[in-house]
Amino acid sequence: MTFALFTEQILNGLQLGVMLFLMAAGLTLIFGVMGLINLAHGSLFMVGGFVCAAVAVWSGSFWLGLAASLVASAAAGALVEIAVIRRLYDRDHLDQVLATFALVLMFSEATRFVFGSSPLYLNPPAMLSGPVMLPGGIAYPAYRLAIIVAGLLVAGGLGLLINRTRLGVRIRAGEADREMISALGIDIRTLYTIVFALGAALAGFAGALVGAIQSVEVGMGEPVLILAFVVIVIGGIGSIRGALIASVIVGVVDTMGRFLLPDLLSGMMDAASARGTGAAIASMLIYVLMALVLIVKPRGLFPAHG
Amino acid sequence: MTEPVLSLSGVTRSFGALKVSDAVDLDLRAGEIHALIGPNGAGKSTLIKLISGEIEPDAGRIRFAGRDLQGLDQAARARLGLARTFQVSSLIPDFSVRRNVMLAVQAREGSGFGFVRQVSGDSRLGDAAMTALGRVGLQDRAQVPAAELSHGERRLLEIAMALALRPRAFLMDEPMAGLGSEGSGALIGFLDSLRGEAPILLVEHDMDAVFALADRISVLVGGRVIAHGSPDDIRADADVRAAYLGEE
Amino acid sequence: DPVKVGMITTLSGGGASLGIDSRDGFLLAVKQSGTKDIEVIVEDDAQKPDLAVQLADKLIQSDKVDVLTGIVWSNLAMAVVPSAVAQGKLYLSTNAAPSQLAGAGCNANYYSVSYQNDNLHEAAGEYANTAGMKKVFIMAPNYPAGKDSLAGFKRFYKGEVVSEIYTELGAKDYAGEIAQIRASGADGVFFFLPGGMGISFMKQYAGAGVDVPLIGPAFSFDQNILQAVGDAALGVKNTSTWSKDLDNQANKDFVAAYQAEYNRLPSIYAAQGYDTANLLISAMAKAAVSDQAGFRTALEAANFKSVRGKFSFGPNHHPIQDIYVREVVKEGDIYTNKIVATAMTDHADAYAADCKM
Amino acid sequence: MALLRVRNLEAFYGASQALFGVDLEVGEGEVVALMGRNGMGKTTTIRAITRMLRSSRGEVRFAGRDLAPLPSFRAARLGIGLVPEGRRCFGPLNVRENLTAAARPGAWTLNRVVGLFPRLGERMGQQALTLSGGEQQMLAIGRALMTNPRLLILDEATEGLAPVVRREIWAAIGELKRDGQSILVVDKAFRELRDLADRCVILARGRSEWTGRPGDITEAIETSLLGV
Amino acid sequence: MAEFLNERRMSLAIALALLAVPLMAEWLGNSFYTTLATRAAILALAGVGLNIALGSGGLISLGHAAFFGIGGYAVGIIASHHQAYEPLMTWPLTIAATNQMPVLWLVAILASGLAALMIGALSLRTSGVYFIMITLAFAQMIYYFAVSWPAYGGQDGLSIYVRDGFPGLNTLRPLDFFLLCYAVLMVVLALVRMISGARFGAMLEAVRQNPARVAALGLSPFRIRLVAFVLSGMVTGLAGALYADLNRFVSPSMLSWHMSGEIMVFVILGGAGRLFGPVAGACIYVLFEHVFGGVSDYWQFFLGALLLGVVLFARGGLIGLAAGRARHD
Ligand SMILES: Nc1ncnc2c1ncn2[C@@H]1O[C@H](COP(=O)(O)OP(=O)(O)OP(=O)(O)O)[C@@H](O)[C@H]1O
Ligand SMILES: Nc1ncnc2c1ncn2[C@@H]1O[C@H](COP(=O)(O)OP(=O)(O)OP(=O)(O)O)[C@@H](O)[C@H]1O
Ligand SMILES: [Mg+2]
Ligand SMILES: [Mg+2]
Repeated sequence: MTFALFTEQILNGLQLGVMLFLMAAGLTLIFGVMGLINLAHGSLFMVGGFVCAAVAVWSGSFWLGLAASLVASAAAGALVEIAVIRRLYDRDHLDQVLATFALVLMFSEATRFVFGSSPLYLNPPAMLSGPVMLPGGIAYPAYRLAIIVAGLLVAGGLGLLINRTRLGVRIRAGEADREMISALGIDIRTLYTIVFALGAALAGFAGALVGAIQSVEVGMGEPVLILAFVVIVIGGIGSIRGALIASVIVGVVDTMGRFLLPDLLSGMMDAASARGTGAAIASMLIYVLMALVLIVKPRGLFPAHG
Repeated sequence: MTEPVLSLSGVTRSFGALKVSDAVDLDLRAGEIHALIGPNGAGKSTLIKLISGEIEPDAGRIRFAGRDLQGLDQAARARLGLARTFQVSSLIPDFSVRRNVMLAVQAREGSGFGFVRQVSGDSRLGDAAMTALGRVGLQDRAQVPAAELSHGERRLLEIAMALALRPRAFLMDEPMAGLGSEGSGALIGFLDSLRGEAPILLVEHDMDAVFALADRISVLVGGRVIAHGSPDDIRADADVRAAYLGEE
Repeated sequence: DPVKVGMITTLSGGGASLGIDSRDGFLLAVKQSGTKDIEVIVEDDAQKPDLAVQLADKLIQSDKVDVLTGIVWSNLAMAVVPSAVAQGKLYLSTNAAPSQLAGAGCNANYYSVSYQNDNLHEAAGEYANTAGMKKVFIMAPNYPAGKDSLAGFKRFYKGEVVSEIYTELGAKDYAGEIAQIRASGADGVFFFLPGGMGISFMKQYAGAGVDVPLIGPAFSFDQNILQAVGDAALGVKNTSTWSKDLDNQANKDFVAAYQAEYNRLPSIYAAQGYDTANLLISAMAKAAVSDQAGFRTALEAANFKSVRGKFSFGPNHHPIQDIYVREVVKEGDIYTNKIVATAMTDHADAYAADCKM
Repeated sequence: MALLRVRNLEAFYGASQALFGVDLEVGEGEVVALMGRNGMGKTTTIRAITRMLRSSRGEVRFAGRDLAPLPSFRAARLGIGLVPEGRRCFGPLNVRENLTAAARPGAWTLNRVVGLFPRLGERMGQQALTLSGGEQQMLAIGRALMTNPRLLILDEATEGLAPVVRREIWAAIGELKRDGQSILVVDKAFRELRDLADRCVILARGRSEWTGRPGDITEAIETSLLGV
Repeated sequence: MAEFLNERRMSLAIALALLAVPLMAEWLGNSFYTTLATRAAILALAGVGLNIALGSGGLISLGHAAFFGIGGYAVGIIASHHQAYEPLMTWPLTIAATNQMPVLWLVAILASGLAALMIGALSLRTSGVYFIMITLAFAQMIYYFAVSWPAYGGQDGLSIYVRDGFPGLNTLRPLDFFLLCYAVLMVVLALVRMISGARFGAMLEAVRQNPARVAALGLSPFRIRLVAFVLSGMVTGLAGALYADLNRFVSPSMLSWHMSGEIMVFVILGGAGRLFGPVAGACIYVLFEHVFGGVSDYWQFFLGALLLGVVLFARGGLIGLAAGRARHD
């Protein structure tokens, strides 16, 4: 195996990780702050993808599509929060799971109704299409590189927002005791709507970015949602830093596992079954990783509290 | 002299740089009420947590009923006969008062895993529960859901559950908290009568209660036991007055 | 007497366009025949096997159909077909034809009017020889049809396989595989990635700037798909039993009528659906559906005008036919396929010998 | 005109009624003690005033505004600072963040609060949930002061505190009173209340049974309404 | 109204209605409704399993499809060996495959119980939202394994060409198979009722409401929950075994997270923690699917709306709506 191939695969893992982070960050923020488990987060990812694809096709500009997807997913998030989620904060997790599961069904069918069943396709912007040469003679798709950079910037910004700003302090105070922060004069309802919309915008952003390299279709958010859960479990709920580190770990382990395992196994069994078995094990790898983390640290690598 | 029911020697625990329990030696003998007092943040609740198994000490030994507690979890320690009452009442809210106590009886018998015999027809459980409720004077409220009890009644139910466990020692963290003078008066009377049943390690800021009940008092300041003795000794101790009681 | 046909196909979800084309092709033939003796009940399986099974139960138990048809996907076919034919129903496949049903598991009541699943892959292997590819990189999703496809390719390919990769079924991101292709030094890539997988792959492949030529079976080169892939697909070769530019009268009529009826170009699924209905109609003219043996003989004769030109059944009720190589081209604004070669003539399948009917 | 004026307040927990008619007034710069035995409705009254409990009837006016239709954060912004029963510090936040989370500009600043409670200054970076009970109580008072309230409401602010600390807190409250702070206070410490309060309101069974100056509380009232 | 519609009467009515539908259908000669009722009974059983963990134990498992699927695959795998006349294993001892349901069920129950033991032991170290996510993730792991493991059909699933047999019954006849499933459902319901009234049930209920209290009483909440989780997995696994034979087909979709969600929906639509809640829920679900699935391609939208309505406005599910709040005295 060449150095270039190895580096390219690491970058691929990193890119997957950054993508997962955008999903996981929104989820963990919403959970951490509002104590709400939101299965419909994947639907907001989907909304981002669809709106970006539709607007990009209509206007001919990817950037316009990207902007529209941010606005639309944030708006969808705010709407959902006001119409449904608000009633769920004081409920137990079961009600939250069910109500947001119901939202998943409704979002999927509504999207199918509006956009039809066939996938939409979206191309990366012209300035980012094609490969760039990295030092060491590595050719890497420019668009994927851009995703990595964008994701890391968002991670930094989010960390600052939560830990360094007064809005962040209030968000975390609301997380600890919603009724009390309200009794001290903070409009917690609006604050929650803002946080939810922010999380939704992150998901929509991820959906739009990914839409340009994959296809945009109904149900696209669900596999990513579940991976994001794995990330959160590994990273520790409510911790943005944990989400970032765990995302990158999961992205790299997943990519490298799929890449290396079949070859590793072919030393042990005949080539054809090694390929199949290797692929089977690779698809379970991150779950095994999650189980290991749980055995050692049941509250994840970076638990937010205590 | 017989071995104390509970004894701590050299128990130490730090949180980061803060030594919250610093080589604490303490014991609880049969038939006594031993009060643990000290300023806020002195480490009293921490000590209760260390004994009950919620947290582990960094160093030192805790012996109870003739055995070393190291490595036993909360449930195991409770089975050995350590009954803890919670500072904030902790009940099964949807269960009736009687069912709450029945649960404790069931726990004493160590039987979480009966799958066939129906609880509602099990008069032994029910009778044992009513006996415990009778002792704290809650028998009239037996059918009321625990969630609907008043603050004081909850405290009594806590104690009834502890009684039903027939423990060898009680750990009580601020049982008087939140009770009015009337309520605490009644509780003082009750705890007084309880001492024959099992000794009590009592953490309390209500000095009226402490001086009315305690056979011995230990004073904890900054994680260390700075004074130890009879109520009169403690009242007279200059250090204790400065650190805790203040000038009258 | 009238024949009741239960069509179970995929009308929603990612693979909906395949089922919609199969249905429309089938219904077009029924309409053209003008017969009043066919009643078609169409059900959507949403590409879910358990739903397909429920629908089959309903069609058999409640609607009491004589013939079942329409399933696009092999796994759905495997869920439905064995028990349907065991209950004495006829099954005419418009698309899926897994190897299990061609060999030892063949059944007198089961007919594939499409191709045996391996056929197109075999043709791709044969074509790779002719095109002079010495070292190929082959990949398919990690599921039975994917395994069959690579096996089918290798059955006829004579050069060196430098790498054989199984990807996760439904995967959307092929960055890892593309990196491996780039590093492999192959002079050709064979890929079987049906549906959205193929689109994602081709777009990402073009974006990565790797220029090893691609070849695959027709599934990723559907009319609908090509518009989505765009320039990234131009010049890619694919193997197919049918193409809209196939030069025979039946096909010309079909393409024209289909466009007139539905206002879009037909796909291979539409063509196969159309042929299936015509086969059924041809048999109805010769025997009553209640006369099982007679009806089967009539079907076996395959006496209808196939849009594929010549068409006949082998002993295992699977077709014997020619397979072509197409290239993706742009005609005006439309991306479409053009036949550039014939990969195999009168090709049957590898399993017929095992079939004891 | 009174700063806070409560007339015929009734309140409900679901179907069960907890208050049956409470009357209460706090004037500008006045300290009013709300007394009564366990479960008589003191906390409920406070929760109704601060609008944390919204199922209530009757008149609640603060600085001339009707609080009934307002959500609790609006009531707070009009100038009500609450030290709730059970402290309710923001556990995962550190001391500084607790104090600043809801701070509003005014005479009370971080420095002044630390001046009142030096212990908090030593623990600025510590998570609130790891503070001892007394430390948390100081934090809860400091947090309410940081909102610079016109009316400070203290519900059992000395519960669970060591005698010395309790004395410190009473001293601090006395200091606030001298500065002209209006205060509504609930506590079990009868003696201290008597020294501090300008007026007392005694609740029994969800009703305000007696209102008057502390000096006028007779022994009969003590035994029948306060259980002393 | 509330007096008349008490929970016990409603349960009886539901049980009788479920029995009446197929009898009517057979009489009318349309055995498809028998198949629908069978499906409802089996899905109800899956829900009854989940209800042990969820309703009584408060363990919100979003991964019960794992047990449902494992039960199904146990049957599918053995049946595929039986069809091919291959022994299940040849070393160290030869075990022949069978097509007898009682044996298959036992295997399904053991396999899903074992899986529940392992998943439970790991995920019960956590609680709350972690538990939800982890159960979901483990189920997803098994899903991906089933999808990519080539030996037993992978994504394509496995067909059971002929429905497995039960001594003395002709399981190929829809009514016989229905009655069998119905009987299993009723027996399991009786057992669940017995357990929930016994000491274990009381303890589980207490653990749900206040685990710290139970620990302080000297009982380990972990063990109580684990036992409940395993029982729950076993019942859902048994339902999976029946479902495999109903469809004569198993595939990874039995393991998918949508399946987990749907099992949860049965429980909630009917009423969590109620003995007959899942039965009512599964019946409503199947009915809804049958009626609206035919009318609209977008029927799941309306399912979502119904579910949302129940969660927001009818806590306690439909039984709760009719029969009022559950009591534990
Ligand atoms: N997890 C922790 N991390 C850091 N410090 C802690 C932790 N738990 C307790 N402390 C600190 O240990 C000290 C002792 O706390 P503890 O709760 O035992 O006090 P206490 O004597 O019970 O006080 P009080 O009478 O006010 O309840 C406090 O200063 C507290 O801040
Ligand atoms: N959440 C609740 N649900 C139902 N009833 C409640 C609730 N909180 C309080 N109550 C009832 O309301 C009445 C008044 O309670 P409240 O807490 O206001 O009393 P209090 O005077 O503050 O008592 P304490 O001195 O014990 O704090 C009590 O009878 C109590 O049982
Ligand atoms: Mg304490
Ligand atoms: Mg109170």
